[in-house]
Amino acid sequence: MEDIGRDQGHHLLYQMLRIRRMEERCADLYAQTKIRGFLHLYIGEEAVAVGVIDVLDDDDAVGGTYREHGHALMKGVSAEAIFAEMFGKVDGCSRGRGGSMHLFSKQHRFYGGHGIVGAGIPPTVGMALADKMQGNDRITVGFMGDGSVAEGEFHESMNLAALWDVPALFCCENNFYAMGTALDRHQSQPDLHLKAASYGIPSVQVDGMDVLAVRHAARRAVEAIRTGGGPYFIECLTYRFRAHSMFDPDLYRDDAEIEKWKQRDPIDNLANYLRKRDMLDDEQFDELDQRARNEIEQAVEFAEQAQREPVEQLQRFVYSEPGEGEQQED
Amino acid sequence: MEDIGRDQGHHLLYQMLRIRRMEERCADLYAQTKIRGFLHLYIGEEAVAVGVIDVLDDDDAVGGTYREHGHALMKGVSAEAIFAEMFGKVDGCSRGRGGSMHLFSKQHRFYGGHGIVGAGIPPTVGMALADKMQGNDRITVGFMGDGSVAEGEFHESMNLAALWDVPALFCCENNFYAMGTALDRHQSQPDLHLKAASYGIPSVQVDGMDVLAVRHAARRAVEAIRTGGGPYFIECLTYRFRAHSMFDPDLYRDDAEIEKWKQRDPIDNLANYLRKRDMLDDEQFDELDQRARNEIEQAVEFAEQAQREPVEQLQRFVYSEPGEGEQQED
Amino acid sequence: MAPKTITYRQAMREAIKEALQRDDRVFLMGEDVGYYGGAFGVSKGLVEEFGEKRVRDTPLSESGFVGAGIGAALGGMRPIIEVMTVNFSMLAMDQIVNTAGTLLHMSGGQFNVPVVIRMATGAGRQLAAQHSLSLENWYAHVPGLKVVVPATVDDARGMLWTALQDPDPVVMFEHAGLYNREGELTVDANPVDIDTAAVHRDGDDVTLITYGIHLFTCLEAADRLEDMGVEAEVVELRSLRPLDVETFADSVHKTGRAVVVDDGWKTGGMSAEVGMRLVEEVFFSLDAPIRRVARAEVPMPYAGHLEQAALPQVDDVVEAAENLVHPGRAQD
Amino acid sequence: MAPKTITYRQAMREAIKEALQRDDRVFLMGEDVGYYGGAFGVSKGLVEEFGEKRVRDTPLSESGFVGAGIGAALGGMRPIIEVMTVNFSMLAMDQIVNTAGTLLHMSGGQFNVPVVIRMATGAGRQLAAQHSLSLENWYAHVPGLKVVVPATVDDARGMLWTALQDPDPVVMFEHAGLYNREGELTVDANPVDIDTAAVHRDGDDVTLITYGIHLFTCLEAADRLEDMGVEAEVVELRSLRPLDVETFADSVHKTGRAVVVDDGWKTGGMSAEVGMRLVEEVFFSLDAPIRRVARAEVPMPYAGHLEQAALPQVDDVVEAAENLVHPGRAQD
Ligand SMILES: Cc1ncc(C[n+]2csc(CCOP(=O)(O)OP(=O)(O)O)c2C)c(N)n1
Ligand SMILES: Cc1ncc(C[n+]2csc(CCOP(=O)(O)OP(=O)(O)O)c2C)c(N)n1
Ligand SMILES: [Mg+2]
Ligand SMILES: [Mg+2]
Repeated sequence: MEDIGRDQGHHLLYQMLRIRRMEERCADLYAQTKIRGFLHLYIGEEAVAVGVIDVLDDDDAVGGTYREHGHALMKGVSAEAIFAEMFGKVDGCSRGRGGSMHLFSKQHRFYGGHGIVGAGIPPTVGMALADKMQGNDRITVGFMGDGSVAEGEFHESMNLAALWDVPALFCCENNFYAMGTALDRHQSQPDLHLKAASYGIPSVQVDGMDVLAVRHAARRAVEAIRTGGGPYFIECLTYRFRAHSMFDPDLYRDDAEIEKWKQRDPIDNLANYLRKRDMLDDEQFDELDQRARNEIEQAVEFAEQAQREPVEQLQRFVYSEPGEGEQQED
Repeated sequence: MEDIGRDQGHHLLYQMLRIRRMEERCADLYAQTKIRGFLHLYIGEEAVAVGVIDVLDDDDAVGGTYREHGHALMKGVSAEAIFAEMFGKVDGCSRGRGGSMHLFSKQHRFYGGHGIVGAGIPPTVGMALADKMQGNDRITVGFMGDGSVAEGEFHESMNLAALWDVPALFCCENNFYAMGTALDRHQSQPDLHLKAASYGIPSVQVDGMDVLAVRHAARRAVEAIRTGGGPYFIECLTYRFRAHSMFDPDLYRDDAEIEKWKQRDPIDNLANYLRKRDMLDDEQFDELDQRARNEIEQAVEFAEQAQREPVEQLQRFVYSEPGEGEQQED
Repeated sequence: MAPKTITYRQAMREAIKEALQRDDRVFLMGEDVGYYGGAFGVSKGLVEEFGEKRVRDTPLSESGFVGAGIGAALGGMRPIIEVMTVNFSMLAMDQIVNTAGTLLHMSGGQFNVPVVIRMATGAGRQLAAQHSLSLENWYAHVPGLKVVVPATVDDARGMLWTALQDPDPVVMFEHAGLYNREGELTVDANPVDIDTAAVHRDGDDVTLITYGIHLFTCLEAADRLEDMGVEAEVVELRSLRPLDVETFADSVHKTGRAVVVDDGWKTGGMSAEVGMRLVEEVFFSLDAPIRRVARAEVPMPYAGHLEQAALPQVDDVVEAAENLVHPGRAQD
Repeated sequence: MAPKTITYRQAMREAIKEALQRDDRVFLMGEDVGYYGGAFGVSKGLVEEFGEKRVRDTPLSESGFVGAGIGAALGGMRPIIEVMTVNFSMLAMDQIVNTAGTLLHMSGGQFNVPVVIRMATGAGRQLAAQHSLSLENWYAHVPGLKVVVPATVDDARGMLWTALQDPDPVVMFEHAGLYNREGELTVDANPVDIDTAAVHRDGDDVTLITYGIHLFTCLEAADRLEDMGVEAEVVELRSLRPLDVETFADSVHKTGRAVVVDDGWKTGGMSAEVGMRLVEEVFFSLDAPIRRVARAEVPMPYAGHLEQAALPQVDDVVEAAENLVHPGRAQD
């Protein structure tokens, strides 16, 4: 594992706190019916998005699932734009068209939350292919859940990525459940990184509750991709502390199991690591946390104030208007 | 490898000859436009269908791809019914509704030629599941091409078969091409049995030009399935001596490569094996061959004479008529 | 016995439970039908009662498990395959259309496929574009499939068993907006047929033809129209394939006017087919053009006000009907 | 320059070749587009000319490579994705409909998807149920997609480039029965628009509306009708989404009668939508019910005589038109 300095440590901690506070606030706002539709929280899994995205360049691309708030925030999408989106406002990062599951930001090369499990993986291959064909030195990262590994598209995509040797990093967030179905009940081979390896893709498993471990693995992966060109797969073992979505009564998990994983909270993990090395004290922690909370509160405020799209605009963005869309990344 | 006696040897040789002569005759009849649509010949691959199906019981089920004439014949469907089918006659094994790609025989538990690559695999899992749930001591064999291994359904099916531990034998006919695309251009991992193994399915690779090797592997697989219950995967390395279909100008393969494989003709292979052991002479070979030819000629004659379905019956078999379909295997 | 008030969800659950009890060959399979209790809570408690084999959780593999269900049917079982929602059914489309829908014919009548494929459908819950489709019309396009849409609790309770008796594949659509809806289960609810339309309300001025959740939109519209002096007849299709043309054509023959209401997109939707059948059957009885009220032609937006604007509303139905009956008036 | 006689296949090949020459971002991908030369021989010789990267053979992974093409478009390329036939497109349906068709809207206008997805369609070659579908109507149902159907060699030659200039996903259907068909390429064939219908023949008595291969069925029927004293106008849709309603509605406004001819199944097919548009636009100009001539409602049988009986024939069109124009006569 790599050593980190104080600044880096605080930075990573702060990023995880931003996500945590955002997600907690989402839960409140859902209860208040300010956020509607499906809402999937990332609480417990913050180390994955933070560890991976931290080692990327700005012009690397990231795509996620419907549990993607953390990825969007970490990739640079503002909390304002995220909350406004979930409020269904025109200032949202998808103009209120997407909601929680479909955050997008072209400017940040965040190509979306995808709602269909597994269906985001083939486009990840294609984006990386485009870079390869155009000689761009950038990589595309696609996040996916353990559930998606059972979908045919996972398999088709791994084969394509390996055959075409594209600069893609696949990051599997193995939180041991696909909705209510436990990993060993949906995968005959629960060591998911072995799946990718069976296509000849370099593949590792890493403790997804340890942001430093994730970041270390991601850095090695990104280096391998940038030098060798081919794809890479990281399986992060992690856990969601909350239910699958706000509709889920979470009847299928033991309290004891949840508690066990909460003992390994990625934020506590990193904080303890830093404390032990005298790189963090309570006051500093609180300060970082307060900064995160303030950012989120401001974002919620922004979202509250933001405007709704006039209903006359309902049919906008079904097709590009003349002149739009021509500058697509070229 | 197991030793075989004279009778068994002649039986296997004869079965391969029946298929060979049938397929050669199909090619003629296609040229004469008696057979239409797509026609995919099995010439060169006979050892696979013969070796595998030979070790099955009558009430085991078999399903194939669109290159399934050989499987149907070996499973007991008469050459008459097969040719009548390809002639589009009502006496065909699918009443002329299916043609070359869709031979069926419920009586022989031959559940069809399937035209969509990969799409026959999930039903194979389901048929095996049905036997398991009903406590039937029988197995289901699904044949598939190397091309189908790239399809998502292959992957989804292997996972399901392994998770549910169903009595299914998957038999991959790896003839090194999917239409015009060579194996190493469509599979990042061209050792296909390793794919099945990555789901925890016992899996072997075998010389598909050697009927004794195939039969040996199939026997072991069938025993394992009948005793252990779970699925099994056999990859047979084989080659089609003809083009993909009658429309294919076959521009993508070297003549030298084709010649090399023809040196390993499964019929010659077995005949030589038997000759070396004094279990076959030229006269005997000719007699077996003549028997096969006669059967095929009679079948063609039958098909010529058979009737067409009256056009008024066009809309039959879209839905079951009252009283039909209730006895479905129960 | 007095009629019993029950939710649509409970009615479906009772139907599944009864099927599992009555026939050993029946089993329920799909994503999260077991320990999660079903994405919409329909199968809650059933895995505990019937065990993991008969209430079978599947991995996320729509094509794989639908195809496996088809195979199980060929092998003598009677699977109820749950595809969580119609949106995900696109991943299993090939199996449903090109395996289940073709086998009987391709095999010259030998292999029928006795499966029931259930899926939730529809929009209205702010789930955005990818989770809000209504593709009933696609399935209704396919000879070899039957397509049914229970809207009432009687049909939620009764259609499943009838569908399971059918030797051929039946696709059943349950609008997600109906699960919490309560209704009175009539005593003789079970069994029901799955191939006729139902006239829910008589009227002489205009016929409202619909299916699924918009039965209730239309009934409300009919009440409003009554207040305006317009007598609307309400016909619920119940089965989209086969279509009971006679029932809705007879109604329009009588009223001379029709509004067809559909939760899916207008272009090429169910309402186009229903309209064309009317043109073919009762053209000379039509006093006015047939009107369609359907979803706006847009991938469903998340924002609530946009979603509601995209979906057929009672107001839209009232206006369409009123315009047909009193063509001049609305412009005033 | 004199008009040049060319097959539909050659016209498509020239179109692809020109696109590869004109724009570095364009590449062709799909099963067997390279060394095999394309399942229908369309891309023969192109891999030799442009190399494996720009004429990219894919594994049998419809969902995977269509999705990869969509991603490549997001990443700045302009892929021509070939799905061998519409039958196999069901395996990629989710990517086409729920990724390509939704991204622009879901992202509030940020991510447009400039892909062209080509696929062969149709029946008539005795390929039986699984290989004979015509699902153009399904794609035409989806807002976010554009759907074009070149029938003439001019359109086979000209539509691709126009489609590639479109910032949004365009699905292009090529009827497999057209590839060998010859036609005269008019000198100014290139570029063509992809959103208007074309009137191929004028007539006052009845309008025949169709698209794809049945343009030729209808032109032949019109010849036959002329001999019988009936003047048929023939309108080819060319684009199924958007539909150029004005052109065909104007025609029917003039003739008062319409026959819609469609290669797909009748129920819920394109002909239903075209018919309903006529009802909505020119109801009061209609002198007779709209007639549909479409595929029989059966999974396509292999046997040639059954297949021909299931498909729309010139006779069927003639009879339908003649019945409309002279309602009494046909019964004699
Ligand atoms: C194709 C498809 N099938 C089903 C669903 C419904 N669904 C949404 S999330 C989910 C579970 C996914 O689990 P996993 O991939 O492990 O991601 P996690 O939610 O654990 O992050 C399911 C079944 C879907 N969105 N898409
Ligand atoms: C899903 C699907 N995609 C494409 C095709 C067209 N096609 C028919 S056979 C074939 C090649 C299959 O190769 P393989 O599985 O190796 O079988 P083989 O023909 O070699 O026996 C293709 C691409 C198809 N039938 N189904
Ligand atoms: Mg998970
Ligand atoms: Mg092959």
